[in-house]
Amino acid sequence: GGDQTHIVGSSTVYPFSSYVAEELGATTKFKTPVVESTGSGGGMKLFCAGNGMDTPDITNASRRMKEKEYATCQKNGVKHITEVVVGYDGIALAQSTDAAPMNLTRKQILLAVAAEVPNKEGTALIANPYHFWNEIDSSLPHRKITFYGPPTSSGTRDAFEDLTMKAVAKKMDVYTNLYKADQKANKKYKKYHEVRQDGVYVPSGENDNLIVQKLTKDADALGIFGYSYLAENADRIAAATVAGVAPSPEAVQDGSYKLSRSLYFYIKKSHIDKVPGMKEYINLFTSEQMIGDDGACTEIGLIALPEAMRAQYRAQAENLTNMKPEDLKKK
Amino acid sequence: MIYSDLFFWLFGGLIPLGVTAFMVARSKALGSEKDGSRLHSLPGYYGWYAVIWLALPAMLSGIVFSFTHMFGLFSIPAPMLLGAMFTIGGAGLWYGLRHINVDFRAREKVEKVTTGMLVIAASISVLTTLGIVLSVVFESVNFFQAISFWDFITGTKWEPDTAFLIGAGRDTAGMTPPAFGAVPIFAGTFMITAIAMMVAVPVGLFSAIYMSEYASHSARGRLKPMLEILAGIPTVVYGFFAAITVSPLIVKAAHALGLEADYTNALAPGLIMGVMIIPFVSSLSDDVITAVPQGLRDGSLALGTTKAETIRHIVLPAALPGIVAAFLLATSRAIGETMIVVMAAGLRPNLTANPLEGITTVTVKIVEALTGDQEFDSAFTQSAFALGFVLLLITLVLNIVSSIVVRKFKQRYE
Amino acid sequence: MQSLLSLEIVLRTRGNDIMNKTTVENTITVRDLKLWYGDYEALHGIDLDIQKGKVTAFIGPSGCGKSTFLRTLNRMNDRIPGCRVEGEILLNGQDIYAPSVDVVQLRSYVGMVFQKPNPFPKSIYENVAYAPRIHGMVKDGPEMDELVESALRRASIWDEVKDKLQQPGTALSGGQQQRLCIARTIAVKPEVILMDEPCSALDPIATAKIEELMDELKEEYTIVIVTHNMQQAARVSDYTAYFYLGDLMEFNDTHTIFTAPANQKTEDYITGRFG
Amino acid sequence: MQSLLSLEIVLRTRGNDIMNKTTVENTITVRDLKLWYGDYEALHGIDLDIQKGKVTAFIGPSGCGKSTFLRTLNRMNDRIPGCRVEGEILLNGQDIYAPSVDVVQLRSYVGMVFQKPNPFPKSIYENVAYAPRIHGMVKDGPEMDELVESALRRASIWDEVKDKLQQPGTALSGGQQQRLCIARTIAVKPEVILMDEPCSALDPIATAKIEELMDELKEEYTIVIVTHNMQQAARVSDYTAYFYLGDLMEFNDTHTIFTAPANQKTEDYITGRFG
Amino acid sequence: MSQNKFQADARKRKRDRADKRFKFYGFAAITFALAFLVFFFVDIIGKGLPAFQQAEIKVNVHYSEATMNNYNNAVDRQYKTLVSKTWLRLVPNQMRDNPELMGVDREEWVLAENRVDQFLKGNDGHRLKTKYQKLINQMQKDGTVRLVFNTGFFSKGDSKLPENAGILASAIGSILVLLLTMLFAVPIGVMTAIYLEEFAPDNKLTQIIEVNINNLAAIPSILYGLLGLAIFINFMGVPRSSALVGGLTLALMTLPVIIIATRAALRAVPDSIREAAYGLGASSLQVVWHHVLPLAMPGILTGSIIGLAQAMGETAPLLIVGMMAYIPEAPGSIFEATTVLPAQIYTWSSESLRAFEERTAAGIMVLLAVLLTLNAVAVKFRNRSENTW
Ligand SMILES: Nc1ncnc2c1ncn2[C@@H]1O[C@H](COP(=O)(O)OP(=O)(O)OP(=O)(O)O)[C@@H](O)[C@H]1O
Ligand SMILES: Nc1ncnc2c1ncn2[C@@H]1O[C@H](COP(=O)(O)OP(=O)(O)OP(=O)(O)O)[C@@H](O)[C@H]1O
Ligand SMILES: [Mg+2]
Ligand SMILES: [Mg+2]
Ligand SMILES: O=P([O-])([O-])[O-]
Repeated sequence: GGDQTHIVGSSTVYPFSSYVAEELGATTKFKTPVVESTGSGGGMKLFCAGNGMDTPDITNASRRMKEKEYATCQKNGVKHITEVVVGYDGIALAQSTDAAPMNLTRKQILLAVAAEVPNKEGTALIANPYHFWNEIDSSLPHRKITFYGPPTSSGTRDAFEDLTMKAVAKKMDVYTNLYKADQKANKKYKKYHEVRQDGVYVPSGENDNLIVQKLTKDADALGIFGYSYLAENADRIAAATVAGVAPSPEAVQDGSYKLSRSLYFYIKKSHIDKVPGMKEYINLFTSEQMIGDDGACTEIGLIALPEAMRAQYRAQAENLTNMKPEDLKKK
Repeated sequence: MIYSDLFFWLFGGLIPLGVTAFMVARSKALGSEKDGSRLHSLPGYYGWYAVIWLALPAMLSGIVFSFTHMFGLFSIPAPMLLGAMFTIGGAGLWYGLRHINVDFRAREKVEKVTTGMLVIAASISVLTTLGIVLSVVFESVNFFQAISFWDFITGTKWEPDTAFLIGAGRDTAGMTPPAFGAVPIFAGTFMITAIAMMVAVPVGLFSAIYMSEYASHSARGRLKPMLEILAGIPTVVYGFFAAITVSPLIVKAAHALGLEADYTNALAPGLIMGVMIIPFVSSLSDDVITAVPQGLRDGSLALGTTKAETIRHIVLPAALPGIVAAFLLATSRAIGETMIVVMAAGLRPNLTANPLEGITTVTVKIVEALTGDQEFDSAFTQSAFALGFVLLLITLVLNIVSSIVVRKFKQRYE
Repeated sequence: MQSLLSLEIVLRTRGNDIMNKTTVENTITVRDLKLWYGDYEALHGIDLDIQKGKVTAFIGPSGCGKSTFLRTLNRMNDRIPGCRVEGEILLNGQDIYAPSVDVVQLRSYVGMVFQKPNPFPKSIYENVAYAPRIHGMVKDGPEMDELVESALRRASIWDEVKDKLQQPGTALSGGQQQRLCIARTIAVKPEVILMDEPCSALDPIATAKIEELMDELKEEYTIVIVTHNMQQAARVSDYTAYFYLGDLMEFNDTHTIFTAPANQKTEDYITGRFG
Repeated sequence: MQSLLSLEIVLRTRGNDIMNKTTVENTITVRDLKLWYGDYEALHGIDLDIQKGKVTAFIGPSGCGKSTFLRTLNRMNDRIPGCRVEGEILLNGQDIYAPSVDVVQLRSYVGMVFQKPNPFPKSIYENVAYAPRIHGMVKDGPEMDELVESALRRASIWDEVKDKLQQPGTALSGGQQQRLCIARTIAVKPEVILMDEPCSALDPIATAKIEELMDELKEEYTIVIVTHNMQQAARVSDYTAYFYLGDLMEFNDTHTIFTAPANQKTEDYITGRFG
Repeated sequence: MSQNKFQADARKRKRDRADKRFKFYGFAAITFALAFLVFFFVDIIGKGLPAFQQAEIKVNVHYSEATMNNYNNAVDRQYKTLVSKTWLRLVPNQMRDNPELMGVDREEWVLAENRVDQFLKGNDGHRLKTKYQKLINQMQKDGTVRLVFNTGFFSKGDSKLPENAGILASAIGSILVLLLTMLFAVPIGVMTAIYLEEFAPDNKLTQIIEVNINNLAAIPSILYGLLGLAIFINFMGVPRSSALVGGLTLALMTLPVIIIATRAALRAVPDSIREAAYGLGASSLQVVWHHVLPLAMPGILTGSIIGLAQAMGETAPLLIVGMMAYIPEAPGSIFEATTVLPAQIYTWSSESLRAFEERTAAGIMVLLAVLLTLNAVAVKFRNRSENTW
């Protein structure tokens, strides 16, 4: 609030958001908005704390607002919220450029990182015994399984679990049968997504550069992070293909690359007239110049929405369309 | 921030008013000096006396109003508040001025107030400790209501994922309940601390011995600040260095020896942290070694012993309490160090004795819990405070022990 | 005035003692000794012979160089940066400033007791056993016990500490501490013992004990003592040297110094006209 | 023995002086003064009258309570935590331990000079001007210059420092520093000056100067001096008090104390049997 | 009496060797520590030095209507990717401010894109496409690329584009935060120390307080972050990320350092000075104010500087009070969001663009230079105070 826009939220959206903020500050008379990377949930918490001018004006998120968070907002008087989608983020499985190319399926990924996996016969669950890729599938190389990935607190981790583990496990009988047998006690097997904790999956801090560094030194390992990092470090790391598809803007847009998600920001309407530059920031962020196919954000790793959706959200931002609670139920 | 503006106006107004009050009171005091009678105190004290009567009531009422405002008891508009404060201040001034005459002991009064201010300053410092302890304890208590303290400090499994998910409002029903066994985390902290101490103790102690016993006075004067640079380098810089330069070196070296090493190994942050705390050991030990009375050295040398014998058998044992205190202080530094491990150690709780494996530490977990995507009152966040609480206890015990030891040492030689 | 005169009687008796002896053996011979602290010349060329088996006292006003001179005798001044010595000091005919001399060895022949009692923060036993052990004089065990006991006995402190040998030496009273320091010095079997105001931090009774002890020790050791207390010098010493501003003003047997000083300065000092 | 006897002559002359005076005016009257440091009773009930315009000396072995007693006279002991006083001290008939007494004022009447010269690390001028200024005695300017000069003159140091009043007081020699401290004390125009071994850190010549000065000062001030140096006490004081282990053993005019002490302990001490 | 009595025997020679060895250990320890220091500085300087240079290229700039509408038209298409966007986007503004530019077409040295910059500096990770590499090589022959001193690094704030990123805003932020820290910590710290050292009775309570304060000095700094979050932000409502909250939090952290140093300095003032002043009838406050404080001043300053230097390099607590953010502009007031040098270093170290690596190291160099200067000043004061008496 105050005399400059204050933005909080997702670390994934942060690079784009701050880029837009910089451009606004540089090319207009408005003060550069402050962008703080608090994580999606942290941002929601601050955003929904109230309407006071010391609360953030906008929060970024690498996932959709949750109903519970929406309810908190309403309770604290943040009644009118506008939701905007700015683009997609691909989640890349990257490895050192020195390593042999790797192609994985989502099921293989599940088997590599889940805490419990089906036994050889596929009849029961056992603690994950795999330490080399060829133990999972003989067509894969004899290569140690190591993942450097985001910690639980990150939205990227959330998305990774959603897009690989849950997506596959909910269709695997070994898991779902357990759920069906006892829906209460075994609810976790409905969409199984427990990550193994025996050192194969190494949760690594928010500093993705360090993961990149580690990958360049450790040729066996795979790193899990946003597509923008991959794009930026293409000389050092390369993506593994998932089901034969490499992460690329096109593949994400047409849906052939499965590991992707939408990136959002939420606007506090009650601030829009009081904070100089807020409106302009929103307009700039939703402009083609930023998130269009050749936009500046796109250049630094954001994957653009299809043209029609961009127009739709631009309009939404322009009109400050109020978000309805029902919207959140829809996936 | 209307209330902050208020402070600005208050101070802006008080200063000229104060100057006037000072002048008025001073001349009144001087005027009351008749022939023969001398003012009890220097005239300036009467001026200060008046200033105190002006400023103290005004500021006190300001503080009271701010508090009532802050707690939402009641608030009045800022300009009115300002007026009220100046009125109260003026009344105080009027009251104070009435006292002033020849025999009035203004100096004693002014000094009382000044001493009172010193007391207040001292209490702020003390309240800080309380504040830290309370803010940490308060949240930990909530945490320990959900998770038993015993399980926390003896459990070997740290799997808070579901607590985090619950906190984040995600669907977790039926999943494995969260486990908050802090043993692996503390084990990681202790391992890194141990590695750091293995570097810092010999290097620091021998450096101290060299500086205090062998180096010339001027060399010592140069060496000591140079070593102290090591403690002055920001930890974020060390972290960068440990992660980018040292960790890969260690992995490479381990591979050369046919060993497996993680990039988040405990060795790199441990070593760098060790280097960082060298000055804590060396400077403090140097001080206590220098404080060992010269008479003991003379006594030993006069018996026909060599310098090294004197140092080993007489000086070091005599300085031991102080040296131990230095170690303890350095240890508590290492235990609480954050940025180096945040940048160079891992996040995986890992109960291992192998320093080449990735481990995590208490401080890393605190940062993780407080900076990630979380609800503020989830058990996961509160675990940060619980960890902080135990951390606080450990460093507290270390420091109390070390200050007792130092006190003993001083009693013996001063 | 009878009280002041008693001092004279003491002196006269002693003086006669000394006169009766005829064989004079010098343990230490000092020739034209000059000493500088940096640029400051603290001793201006001292010539002095210290006799074996005698107590020699150094007196003089504060800052005159008594301690400084004393410390040249076992080269404790080597430790002071910027301290430089010229001239000759012979101990049993050997130049102790010769390059071949090992200072550490030298000090085991010339022991030293300091103004402030400085027992090591160790047990009483260890205080005494420390140096013999380092010098490899005897093995730990019964032999060492014996050595410790004999040293403590000779320092007349055995009876007071024999039941608490394992207690820290620092827990003793000042006078006991000083005797412990003497015991510790004796334990290495030195030839000369230097004492720098050994009693000035002690109470009268402890002082008397140490003075007594000195009298016994001079049978075996050559003793050099610095003191501020004229009466003490008169009581315990055979020879007295009077220092003034870095010069040895007068050196003679104690009786002569105290009754018929050759130098006006000496007389002024002894009679308390200053100091 | 003529040298030792000269002391007696000094004493005898002084004694006669005192005897001739008949009017006796007490500046300080001490009655049953007891003092505790925590649980330790350092003074066991002292009764003493200190006469105006005289020099009173306190002697006694180390630790007997001389300094402790001296400091009760201007309440410097107030500073020591755990120090407690019982009894009465009257200064010109006023109880200095009465609750209404402003200690700060008291000390401007009873000044103090310490063992180690302790000039402030300020200019010579400021050293002297400091106290008059905080007491609001005169204004800065010519008046203050005059006051400073007169204080320095009376402390017999004016000629040595008049050309370097702006130089730091700490740059003077020890004896000059001590005289500066005296000048600084005189500047507040006290009635009593307490001196705690004022010469023990000084060389003979400086000591002589201070002793001379004391003789002059007693015309105007009452002086109380603690000394270790018996000869000094004999030389400068009119009355001598002998302290022993917290008791006032003997108090009398100096001549009597030194020639015919009533107490055996006093005699032992004076003749140097201990201490 | 053997002639060799005072000479070393075999046993003594062995002892002498042990003596030498012992001394050597000490020497080796010091050498190790200093060698690390050298290695560390060489490493950081090696990494950071390139950041002090910046590539520029000479291109034809078109100030035209088309440029006004889309700044990408300001240079020829082939150069578009070689020129920094941060320069390009300002062209329309420039034209608006200087209408006479319209229609002008001229050659100008302009800021190059970071990939060009990295390529010119020989960094393997430059990621400049091959076709542009050829172009740059050609331009190099023509003399239309150059490396110049990077003034922008000192005159600009943070930026998402490395060629435009500088430390000005964070440096100003650091100064502001430091001033606040000083404002709160120094007076309170010094007053506390004065009280404890000169006035407080020596009883159990003061002993407890003393132990407490020593403890405070050794408490992990991150816990101060927790405190700042709980007290200043959640309880007192100080704005997140503001210089004020940073300054207050660091002030709490610095407080014990200053107290301890001040107490030591006060204790070092010889009691004889106090006695002298008391003896002249000065009151306790006058003694402290006129004599003790002036003498203790060098020590107090040393302690304060060291404490403030520590605060200046601190990161962990600021992480928790929200100072790790994208804040490219220097704050206009203490309530505005502010970043500080170490926070800037930390954020740069996690940027994905490779050119930030050298800037991270360069930022470290600047921070170290400041801290070393502060420490040198502190050492000067300390030496001075040691010489005073
Ligand atoms: N380490 C030193 N460095 C420089 N000067 C010194 C040193 N030790 C002593 N002096 C000076 O040398 C002179 C002689 O000092 P010394 O200690 O020998 O006197 P002393 O006769 O023993 O006096 P005291 O009776 O006070 O012990 C003095 O002027 C003293 O200041
Ligand atoms: N601050 C104190 N706290 C406790 N005990 C003290 C204190 N000051 C002195 N004493 C004790 O009180 C007794 C008298 O001490 P005081 O300093 O008065 O002796 P003194 O006669 O002046 O000795 P000296 O000639 O050594 O100066 C001694 O036993 C001393 O240990
Ligand atoms: Mg001496
Ligand atoms: Mg005394
Ligand atoms: O910061 P996140 O995008 O990982 O929530």
